[in-house]
Amino acid sequence: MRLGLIAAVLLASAAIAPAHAQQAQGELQPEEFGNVKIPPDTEMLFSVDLALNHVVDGRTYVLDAKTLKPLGIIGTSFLGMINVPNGTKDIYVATSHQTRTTRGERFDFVEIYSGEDLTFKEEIPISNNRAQALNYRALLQPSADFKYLYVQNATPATSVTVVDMAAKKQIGDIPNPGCYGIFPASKTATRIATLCGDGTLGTIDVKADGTGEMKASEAIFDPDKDAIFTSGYRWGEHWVLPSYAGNIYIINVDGETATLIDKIEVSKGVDGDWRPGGYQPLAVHDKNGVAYMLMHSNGTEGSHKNPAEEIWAVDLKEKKVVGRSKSVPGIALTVSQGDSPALFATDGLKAEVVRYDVPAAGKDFVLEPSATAPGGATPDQIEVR
Amino acid sequence: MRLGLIAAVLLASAAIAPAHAQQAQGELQPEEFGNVKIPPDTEMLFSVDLALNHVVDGRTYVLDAKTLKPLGIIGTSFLGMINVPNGTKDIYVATSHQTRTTRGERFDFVEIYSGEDLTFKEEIPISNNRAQALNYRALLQPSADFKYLYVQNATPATSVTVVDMAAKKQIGDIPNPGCYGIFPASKTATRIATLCGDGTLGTIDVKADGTGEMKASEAIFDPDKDAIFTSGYRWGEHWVLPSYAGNIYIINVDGETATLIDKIEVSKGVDGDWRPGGYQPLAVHDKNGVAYMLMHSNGTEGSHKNPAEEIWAVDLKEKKVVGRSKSVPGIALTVSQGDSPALFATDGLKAEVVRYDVPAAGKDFVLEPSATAPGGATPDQIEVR
Amino acid sequence: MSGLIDKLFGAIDRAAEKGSRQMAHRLGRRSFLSFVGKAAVGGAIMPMLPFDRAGGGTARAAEEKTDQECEYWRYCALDGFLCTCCGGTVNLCPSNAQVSSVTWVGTCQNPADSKEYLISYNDCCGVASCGKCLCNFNLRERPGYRMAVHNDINWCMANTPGTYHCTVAAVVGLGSSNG
Amino acid sequence: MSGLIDKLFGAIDRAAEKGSRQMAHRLGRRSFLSFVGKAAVGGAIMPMLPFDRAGGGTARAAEEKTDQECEYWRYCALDGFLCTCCGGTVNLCPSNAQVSSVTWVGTCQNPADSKEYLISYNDCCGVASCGKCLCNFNLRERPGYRMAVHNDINWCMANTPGTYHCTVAAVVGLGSSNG
Repeated sequence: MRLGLIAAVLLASAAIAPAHAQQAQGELQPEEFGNVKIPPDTEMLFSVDLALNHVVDGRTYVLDAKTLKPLGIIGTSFLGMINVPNGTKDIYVATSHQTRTTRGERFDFVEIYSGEDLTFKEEIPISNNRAQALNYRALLQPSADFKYLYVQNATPATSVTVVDMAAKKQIGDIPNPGCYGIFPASKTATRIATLCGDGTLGTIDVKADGTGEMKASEAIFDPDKDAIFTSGYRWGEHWVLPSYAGNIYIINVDGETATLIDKIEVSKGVDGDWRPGGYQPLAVHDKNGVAYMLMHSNGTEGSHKNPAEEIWAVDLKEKKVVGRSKSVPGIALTVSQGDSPALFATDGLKAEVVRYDVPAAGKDFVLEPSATAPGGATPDQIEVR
Repeated sequence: MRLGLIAAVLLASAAIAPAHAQQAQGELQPEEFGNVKIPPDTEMLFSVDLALNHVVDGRTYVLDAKTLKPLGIIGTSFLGMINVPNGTKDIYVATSHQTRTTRGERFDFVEIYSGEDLTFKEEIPISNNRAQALNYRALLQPSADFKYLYVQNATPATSVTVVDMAAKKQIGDIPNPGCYGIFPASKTATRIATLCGDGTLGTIDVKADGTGEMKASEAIFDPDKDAIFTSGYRWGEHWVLPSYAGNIYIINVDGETATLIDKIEVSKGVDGDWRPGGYQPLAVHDKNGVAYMLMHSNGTEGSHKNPAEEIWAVDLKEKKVVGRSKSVPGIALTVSQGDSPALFATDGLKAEVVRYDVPAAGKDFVLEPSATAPGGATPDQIEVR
Repeated sequence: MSGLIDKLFGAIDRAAEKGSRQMAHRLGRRSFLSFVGKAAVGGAIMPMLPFDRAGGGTARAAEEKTDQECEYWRYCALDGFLCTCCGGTVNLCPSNAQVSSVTWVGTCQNPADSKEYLISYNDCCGVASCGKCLCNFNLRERPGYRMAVHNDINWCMANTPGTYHCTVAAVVGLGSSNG
Repeated sequence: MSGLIDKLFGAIDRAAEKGSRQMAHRLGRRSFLSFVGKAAVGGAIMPMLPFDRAGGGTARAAEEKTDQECEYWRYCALDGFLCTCCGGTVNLCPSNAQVSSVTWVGTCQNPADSKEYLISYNDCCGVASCGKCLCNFNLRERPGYRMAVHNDINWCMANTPGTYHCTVAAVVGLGSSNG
């Protein structure tokens, strides 16, 4: 009788005659509801959208990296950071929630999402002092072995939250005064470096009790004349970091203090005052040892967030520019790590993501988009895995 | 010394020489920070934006009704309802917040904002079953004396939450099965009517213990052939409600059951199959007894949300159309209640709000925009006070 | 019949039973999100109206339309973001969004066989709004007092979390219309 | 001097003292929200670049610009929504938004007298993002290791609630630049 009642009410509302409905059952099977299954090992592109006009509702659009067709969305909320490291299938997010959406009390968390089906897995509460910032990789970094997650804080006093991912809890909050950004060592899970306002890098060894002291390196850069972008890329044991004036700093952070391995003067001797620009101006293909950079011409003081006109390929061993190609007005760049790498750029004007297949070795470095897709409202970071 | 240190660090960062700064103090006064004060009795326009692409971050844009210059924003969050009644300076919101912004646990509240400076005043927790819907006035209504606030619920079972605004708490949750929308009586604070799917209206008298029974009226309309929009307008003791087929129903809800006072066949005898459309197709100038309606031609089954091509003026006492004018593609309409009323329409294509000064009596009913302004991303309700 | 309806609407009963009231009319179902535009990509509303085709809001579906277009025949009473543009399919949610436990229905004519089909519109829930392929057709749509055919409400209402993400449209039977 | 600086930055000390650490560099201040576009109205980004004028990102301000335009001289290191488009003024927040207790600074040249002025950029806080008049100039802007001149972070960070709403730009002194 319950069903009879339900059916009657439904039919009264929707104007379906019972006879027809019964007929339907004989003739066709109702379609199933459920979820799409993402094929295992799908290479994914992540377009991170801070959604500035709705800043509490940031999100990351996940796309099939080959076709740029949508796979799903991960909510990254209020100026949340995301990191999609190789070596795990997890996706790390550090973000803030307020009890009344745009007001109320603030609660910060590290959140873990599945890289297989994009579902929420778990959350770990952290102290409410993380840097609520535009999306920069260096503000959320795992240790090389994924045992620790490091979160850059700013109140505006700066410090680094240390999360023990096995214990599922925050174990420390270590000051990195005058410094910003996290660059984990490649070998020691408890060692991180950070860029400092006096031109040094600080190195912190996290002790078992979650404390640590920062040890300064020699002066490595000039923050007034050649500031280093906090958005860099790990290359083997080194970090590769572009600078405002058009140089690439290769820095080793595995020692007790950081050391400058190399400084490549990319723009030197090139006409047009070319400089890197955007929010994530550099990506490195690890095996090939090539850095790709978003470059704009007529660079001046203050132009360091200008979108790209060209993408340059820089051989990090040969220390020279090996290719220049026109580019969409990119503000963020990444590269896939396979044998046939592709570059992915965020077009800051159209808020689109663009895929460029990297020409094979020996061929001209000419980039043509092989696919484009919407990247969100105000995307400022791009990752591929 | 503290100040000395602060200054030194500031100056090092910002490259300000102390001499200059001292000079500055002599030469100019630093500007004050603080808040704009909205002049008292500013007539305000409210453009309610559900912000569909960021549905947890809905908001209401508040504008100066004369100039349409912005005054501020009130966050209305996840499909929140807003009501800006005359007779109080408060602004009522009923909305939902989730503990993790787009996920987590849901908490519903009635929130009160100041109509003078738009600040948050207080919140009252309510049960988590309110209708999370597009913005319809009938889903949040105060009693005529502001002692009670009524919130339409849908789980999808429908009921009405009763909030005692003096006691600052929910006192009841009264089923209105098969019915939807709240139309308070003009004289009895504890009496509300609701539109029902069988073509009747139900009347509920809220008892002191927060319970109530619904009494059905005679059949008043045909939901299949001439469904009544739930968005109506109070006109003295009556509610004025447009219908899909182009009629205006004038209904009195002050009695123990609702009664049909009048039915004006607005579209009858007019070529072009004109029908009302949009989310808030009707507004009434109380004193003049004129209803204004958003009308589109070639109306068919399913066209009831189509934007307007014209705005029609209907004299509710004479029961006839007294004016027709071209209109922006309006999907929501309201009217100010002064001696020189203005109409305000939401342009559904441009997501703009438009002000039309109503021509004086005796003049041709020709509407020309006197001001326009952005109305949000996906605005669907408009109010003036 | 009972098997079909049971399957279709079993979930809504379970959802309603969680609440304090249980009424016959709790069957009401439908996804909200009526809005004018039919396309919103990357935060920018591109205003294209449902009525900018012959036939007004009646969604006289063209056979050649794909399921990523508002005019696809099944969408004659759909109001929301097409899941086909969000990582889902016409009847499956994206991998991380939960299918709504309650739903609204429509009756749409398939131009391929000219038959009317009963369509269940389920919202996919618990993920930030998709923001792509916003569609709004309202054939036989009615206000909330006919909840089963009302589409201006969040049909993720009975899910936890209940954030609206996108909408699927599944054929669940043959129907006949009196609209 | 001490009066000025005290007034300007007293709040930040109080804010920092709430925390567990207190360092000289806590002075850092600046509103986040760097983005490419300079205008976003009603949800639609209209991409106009800061560099589509002669002078690139140096914000060579034109004297005739109003304070509702990105190129207005005071905005040479402002990254965010202009409060002048949100119900505020060039130095006052909208009536219901709280001025940030911490702030970043810039040094901008006023074309009227060709002098360089020290500008305090304060965010207005606690209200949903305004979404109008998005501007992004970066003269002498530096990454977060120079926090006082960093503009890619929420300078409502020390307010409760800390939602970013819009940004004001107040003249607080004369300055000189070495950029």
